[in-house]
Amino acid sequence: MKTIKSIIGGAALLLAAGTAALAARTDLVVGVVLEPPHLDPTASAAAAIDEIVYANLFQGLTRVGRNGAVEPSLAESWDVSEDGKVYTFKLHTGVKFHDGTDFDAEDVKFTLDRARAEDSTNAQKQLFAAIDTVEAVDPQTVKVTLKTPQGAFLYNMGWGDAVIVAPESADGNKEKPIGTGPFKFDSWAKGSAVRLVRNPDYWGDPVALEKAEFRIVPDAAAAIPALLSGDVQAFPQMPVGDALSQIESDPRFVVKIGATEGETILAMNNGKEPFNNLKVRQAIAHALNRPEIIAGAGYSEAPEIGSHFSPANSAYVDLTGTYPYDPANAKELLAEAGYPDGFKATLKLPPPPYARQGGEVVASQLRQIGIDLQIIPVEWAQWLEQVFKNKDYDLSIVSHTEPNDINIYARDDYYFNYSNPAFKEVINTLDVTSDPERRADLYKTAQKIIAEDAVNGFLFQLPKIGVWDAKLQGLWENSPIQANDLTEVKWTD
Amino acid sequence: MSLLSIENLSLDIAGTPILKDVDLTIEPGEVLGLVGESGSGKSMTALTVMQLLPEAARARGQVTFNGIDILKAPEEAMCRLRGDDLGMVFQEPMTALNPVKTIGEQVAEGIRWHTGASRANAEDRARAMLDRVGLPEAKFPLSRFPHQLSGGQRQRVVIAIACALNPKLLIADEPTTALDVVLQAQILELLRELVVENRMGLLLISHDLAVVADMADRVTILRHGEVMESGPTASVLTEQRHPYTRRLAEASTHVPARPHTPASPNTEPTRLLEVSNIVKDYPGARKGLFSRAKPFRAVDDVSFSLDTGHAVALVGRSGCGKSTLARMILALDTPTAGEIRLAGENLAGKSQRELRHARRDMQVVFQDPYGSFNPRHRVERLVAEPLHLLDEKPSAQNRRERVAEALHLVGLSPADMEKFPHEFSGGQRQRISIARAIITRPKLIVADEPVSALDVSIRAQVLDLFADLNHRLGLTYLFITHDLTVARAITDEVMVMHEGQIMERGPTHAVLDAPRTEAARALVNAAPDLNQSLKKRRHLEAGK
Amino acid sequence: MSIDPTLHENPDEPHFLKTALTDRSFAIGSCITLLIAAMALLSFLWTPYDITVLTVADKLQGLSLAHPFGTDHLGRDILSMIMIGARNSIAVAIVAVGIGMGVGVPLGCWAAARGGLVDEVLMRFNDLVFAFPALLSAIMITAIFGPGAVNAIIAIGIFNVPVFARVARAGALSVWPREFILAARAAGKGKFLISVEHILPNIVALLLVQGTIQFALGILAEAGLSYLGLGAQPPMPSWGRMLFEAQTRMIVAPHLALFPGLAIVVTVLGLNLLGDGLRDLLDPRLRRER
Amino acid sequence: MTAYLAKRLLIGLATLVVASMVVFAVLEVVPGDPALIMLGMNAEPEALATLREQMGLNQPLLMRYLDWASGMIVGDFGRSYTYSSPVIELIGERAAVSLPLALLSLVLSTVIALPVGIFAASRRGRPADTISMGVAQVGVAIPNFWFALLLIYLFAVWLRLVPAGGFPGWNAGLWPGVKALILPAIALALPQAAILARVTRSAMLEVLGEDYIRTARAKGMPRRVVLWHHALRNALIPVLTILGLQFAFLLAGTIIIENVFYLPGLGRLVFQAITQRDLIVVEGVVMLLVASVVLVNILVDIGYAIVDPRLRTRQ
Repeated sequence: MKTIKSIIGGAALLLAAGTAALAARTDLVVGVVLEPPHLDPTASAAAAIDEIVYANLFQGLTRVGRNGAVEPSLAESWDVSEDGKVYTFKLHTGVKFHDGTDFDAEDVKFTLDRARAEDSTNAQKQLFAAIDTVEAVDPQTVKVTLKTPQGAFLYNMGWGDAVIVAPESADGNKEKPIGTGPFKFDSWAKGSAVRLVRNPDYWGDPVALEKAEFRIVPDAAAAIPALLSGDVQAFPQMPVGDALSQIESDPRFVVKIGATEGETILAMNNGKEPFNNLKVRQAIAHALNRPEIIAGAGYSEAPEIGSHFSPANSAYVDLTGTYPYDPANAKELLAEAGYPDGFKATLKLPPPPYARQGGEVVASQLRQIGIDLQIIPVEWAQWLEQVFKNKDYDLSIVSHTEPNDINIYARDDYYFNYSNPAFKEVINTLDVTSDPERRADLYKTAQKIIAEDAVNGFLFQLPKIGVWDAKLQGLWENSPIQANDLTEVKWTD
Repeated sequence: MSLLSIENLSLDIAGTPILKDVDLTIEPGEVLGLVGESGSGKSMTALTVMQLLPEAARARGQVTFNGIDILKAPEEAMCRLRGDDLGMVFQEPMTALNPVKTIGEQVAEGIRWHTGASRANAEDRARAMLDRVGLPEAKFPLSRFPHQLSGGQRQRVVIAIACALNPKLLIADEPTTALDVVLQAQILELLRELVVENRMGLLLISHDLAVVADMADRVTILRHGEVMESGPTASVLTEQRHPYTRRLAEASTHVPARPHTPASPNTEPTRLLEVSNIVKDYPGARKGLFSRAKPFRAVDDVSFSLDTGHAVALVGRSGCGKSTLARMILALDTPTAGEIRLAGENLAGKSQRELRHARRDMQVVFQDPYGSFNPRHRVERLVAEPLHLLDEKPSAQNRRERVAEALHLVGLSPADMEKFPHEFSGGQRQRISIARAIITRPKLIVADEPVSALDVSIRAQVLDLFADLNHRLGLTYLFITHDLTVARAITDEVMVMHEGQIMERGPTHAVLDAPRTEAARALVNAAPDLNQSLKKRRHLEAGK
Repeated sequence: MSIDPTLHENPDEPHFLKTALTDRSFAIGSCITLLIAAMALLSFLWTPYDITVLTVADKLQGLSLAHPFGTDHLGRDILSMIMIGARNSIAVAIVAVGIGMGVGVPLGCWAAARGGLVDEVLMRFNDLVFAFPALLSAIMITAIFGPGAVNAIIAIGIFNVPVFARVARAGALSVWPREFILAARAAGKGKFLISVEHILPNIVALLLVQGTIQFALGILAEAGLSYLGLGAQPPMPSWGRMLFEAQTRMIVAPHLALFPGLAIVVTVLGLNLLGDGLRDLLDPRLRRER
Repeated sequence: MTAYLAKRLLIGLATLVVASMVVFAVLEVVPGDPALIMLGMNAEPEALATLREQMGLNQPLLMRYLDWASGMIVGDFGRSYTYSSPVIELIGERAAVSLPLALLSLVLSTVIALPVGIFAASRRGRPADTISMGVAQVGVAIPNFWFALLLIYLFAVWLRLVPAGGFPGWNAGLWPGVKALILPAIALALPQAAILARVTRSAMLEVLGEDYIRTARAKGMPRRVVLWHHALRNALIPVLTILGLQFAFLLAGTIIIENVFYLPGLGRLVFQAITQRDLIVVEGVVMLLVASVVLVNILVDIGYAIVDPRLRTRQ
């Protein structure tokens, strides 16, 4: 069998060799899981948009770098006033949009005013909520005045939702995005691929790639053959499942398991019987065997979490031991809570494998302590409608991929239905605190509160399994923000 | 040397013997009649000569045609023979032509294949041949498709195909069985002419002694795959040396014994059925999206009456409207206009419930002994079906008794109740059909071609049964038939129907011996008659 | 007037069973079908492993004595999953055929009996349903009303209705002109009674044959829907979803895709053979010469 | 003939109208707020309300139906909620993949099935018949997506002869485009070919048992000529029927197959649109598919009339 394969394979290789390029390649096909609904990052929360356009097509005043730090982008430098309320940005000169129009302070003012306007459809309006006024001092200088000091303001300006757009082209960005980045939009074959080409008039360091294609590869079933056959050369975040070991052992590819901001949780409806009972939530927490869930979800390794916080963050505390795996204890807690024979509930699962497969494991584990879960798979649209909007659910599994989003536990009316004044107090203080050490302490307190309250079942940090051709360099290993920055990517031979 | 000689031909299909040591010969220009009842192996003999047997068939013996050993001839040799020296005409003209090819193509195809003639040349010859068989180009261009022709016309096309290259031997397998008597006479005449013109041998296969007597110089009688008797037609059929020949001949002309007066001669005849001015229109075919052809009038202002105890035949060519009339009388179809009264009660426009009473008084016997029973019911249930019409449902016991009695009346045993219809022969089934018809003790029985599908010997027995029941139960009959022999055998009166109208009515013998109208005359003249034919044939043979 | 040779069915030949077993298609088909059915029934009482208990540590094992077909990505025994999956496939297909027959056959018989406008409307309705590619509509139905075995059954069942209506109507139309129907009418029986007593028994063979075909198609359709994640939901295993789950792991564990696929092929093959055999046996016109 | 075709056309149109009502009615009961879906998980209520207004979701149902239906007549299928582009454009882009795929597989299955079916019929009961029909029997039983998986792993992953999936776009050239469609077309075509071969064989056998075949043979025509000139054309009638049905089946089959090969075709568009509740796209694509089925049925009816003179010349 093996010989046959090598004979036929050899023949195929000979055929292929004729067409193989000899010079170093300057084209790249990147596989992404989700197709963007459109390409305007300022008009949707969809991560799929940022994963294509962030840093490649569009740029903001600041940006988040490969290690999660805030770096200058269109703003060369900035000054912050004593009271932390006035930010003065110094802009780069000689920057042009892809349509040839000049970039200046008026564009910044337009962008920020548009995003925080009454009829704005920006999905992250709260990023701009602190802004009081925006003023174009001169073409190269912008002054932003805040209502109250905001510790994360520079970070906020680095989000994809805060990229700078031009008044001339902003309305057409959904279909034909016009930014300032090193790549220009080329074409979008809907359902298939978005293609970018190098921007010859780029103001910064030129990029190595001539052409970059983001091909939509929805699931592992399609991704693995696409990778193995060389159709797609890089998957920054590959839906690979159990095939990982096979790919790791293949010298043609490198596999980088990095961190993301995705806290994967077993969300519980804290506003609903019996999950409003702390003992029930604790029992569930004790019943969860994280390594098994991680393995079942298809990951060979992933950091376990004990609260809603990324282990990559310097303010992280390990709280995985708060409620260790202990089914016997879980059963007792259930009995104490008044459910000696357990109860029935539903588990709504969105499409990603971590939810669908992890959900089967979670259901099996909860069945051990008498909780009988009916699994209801839902599409994202239904999940948003039923779980997120209408809070019509018992349990769900989802990964919260926004960075530093522990503050969602302080929101009223969030889908967890969790309300703890003490926690809100912590978050409020955090909002007006800019001292890094003090902020870290506050984060730690916040983590502990929700861990002890067992608001949700905290499972693991979603790993970023990056797989790409061994000859590729410069791709991000971690994912501090939803982005696939191609500016430093190049082929090595 | 004979044109065709068959010696010791035995045939079996998948192990079942079909023919046993069959011998026959045909000389050029001779007509051989091959006679036998269904299942006697007539058709298989013909297909053996053509080498068109089913794949599982195995033939032994010797078949020599024109010096060629047919059984040993390779397929290519047979292809050269078939359609050239050997032609064949089949029974069913409706299906014998390819529906997607024009008649011109179908006739010309064989000519081109065998002679290598050009298309135009072959078409010329096809045109001439079609003209010869009575389909002149002016009325029947080559571009006609089979579905645009009637059954008789299609049979002419089949004959044209078979005779296109003047075959030495023509095999005609029941060529007229599917046609009505008038068409039958025309087709037989055509065959006769072709034989004379081309000095063809003709192997005419038929179940009908009268047809064979009319056509054949010699006759071979086949039964269960064996030759019973063989010889010149007139002597074989007149002398009737072989008992089977005698039985066949007698059955063909059988007239049941029946008192020629109705059951109760003393009483004044009572009027049972009164049909007045009845009309039936069928909507015309759709011509366009919103237009239709004008309606087709199947029954056109028909009036007649039937007295109790009488047996009346309704005869006519196929399509003359006789079956439609019968269905209306049975209240299975509603007349467009007119009135039907059964024992004084008007049937038109009544609901099924109101008709129950009338239905009890009239029942029906159909032609097809296979199709007239639900194959999934047992005889008891089949025969008892009309008991549904009784106002009170009989008990199971009572029901069985009635069924047993009805079966007894038609000459079957009560034990037959438990059987399924397929366990009976055709004749027995027709008896069951009659048992079903009489179980409610009706006054009127409408019989639609009740013996047409039966072999002659069986036919005689069933006719006897009809005669017997007429006498014993005082039944009134309306026989629908195209077969004048049946009418002659069993009815008191005859009505001749033509194109929806009753043309002539009178005592059976009067009408059939001396028809007054054109329609009746055509029918009578065309009807084959064994005795007449034999008389002619004897004359002919004596003349030789 | 000629006698139609197709009418000579002998449904109750004494040698029916004997003939049946000599029909190769029927013999093989019924054996396979019985085997699969037996497997499904057995799964109610016993399976090699309890598949509700996950032992993730044992995941993706190859073939062994302990797990003849290996284990899946959550450590479940594939053989046990296939056994229980058979139950699901069969249940979905049977109920869907039941819906199709239950609604379609009366409709078809009604149309044939009434003719005219009723018939026309019903046939146009059939055209309408046939104009919707069945799988697409099934996907729509399950996607809109939520995935799950029940919705899959309804979706597949709806599209069986016109199929059976059409077959029943065609069959009934060929029976209506037969003389025994005339005889029944002469015996005063109404259309309903005739349909029940005479039409139905005579089209039962047709319906049975079509039933096995739709059964097989139902299993394929269910597999397709489950493959798209719209069929039976976990923890209930289904062959289609097993294939979907296997697809991503084919380079590490090809056996995952092999056995559920084979299960589908064998079951559908068995049913199709059974249908062919039945047709051969019940419709003498198509009976092969042997 | 004209009356026959006019009737078929009228029925087709009526079917489309009723179908549009059914589609609209069914899809309007779907739960799911398109505006929320567009804006995503953390969208704020005011933004949502604004968007709902912009999208006309607040109008009464009947108005929305009439708007939509009348728009379709002039080729305006509305605007996708998820992709903010006109539905007709999306359909156009996707049809450029699906249509060639469906046609390719239809041609493939016909080219394979007809000769096999005819051959098997002419060799009835012999080994060639038994073997080819045995293979066809198995072919009918194989789910096409499973077959697709096997093909991908054999030809794309193992032998690397063709791409594993995806579509380079026709801009990339004809050959790369066709190459990307080969495996999906085979996966779609083979099970269909198996069905078609079986139907062809039984139609041929039925026709070969007809009286007129005997007439043709009695004319001296050899078997081969009888098979091709007399039997085939008559056998085409049931074959055409099945071909028409298969087209509808192929269209639906593309949904699964396009998902397996991640081809950006109509099938994937509609499947994605359903899961994303992009109703306007679902409605448009479903109507398009229904219309094409209706169209194919009319073509089949015309095919009948060409093959069968009884329909052509009915008086």
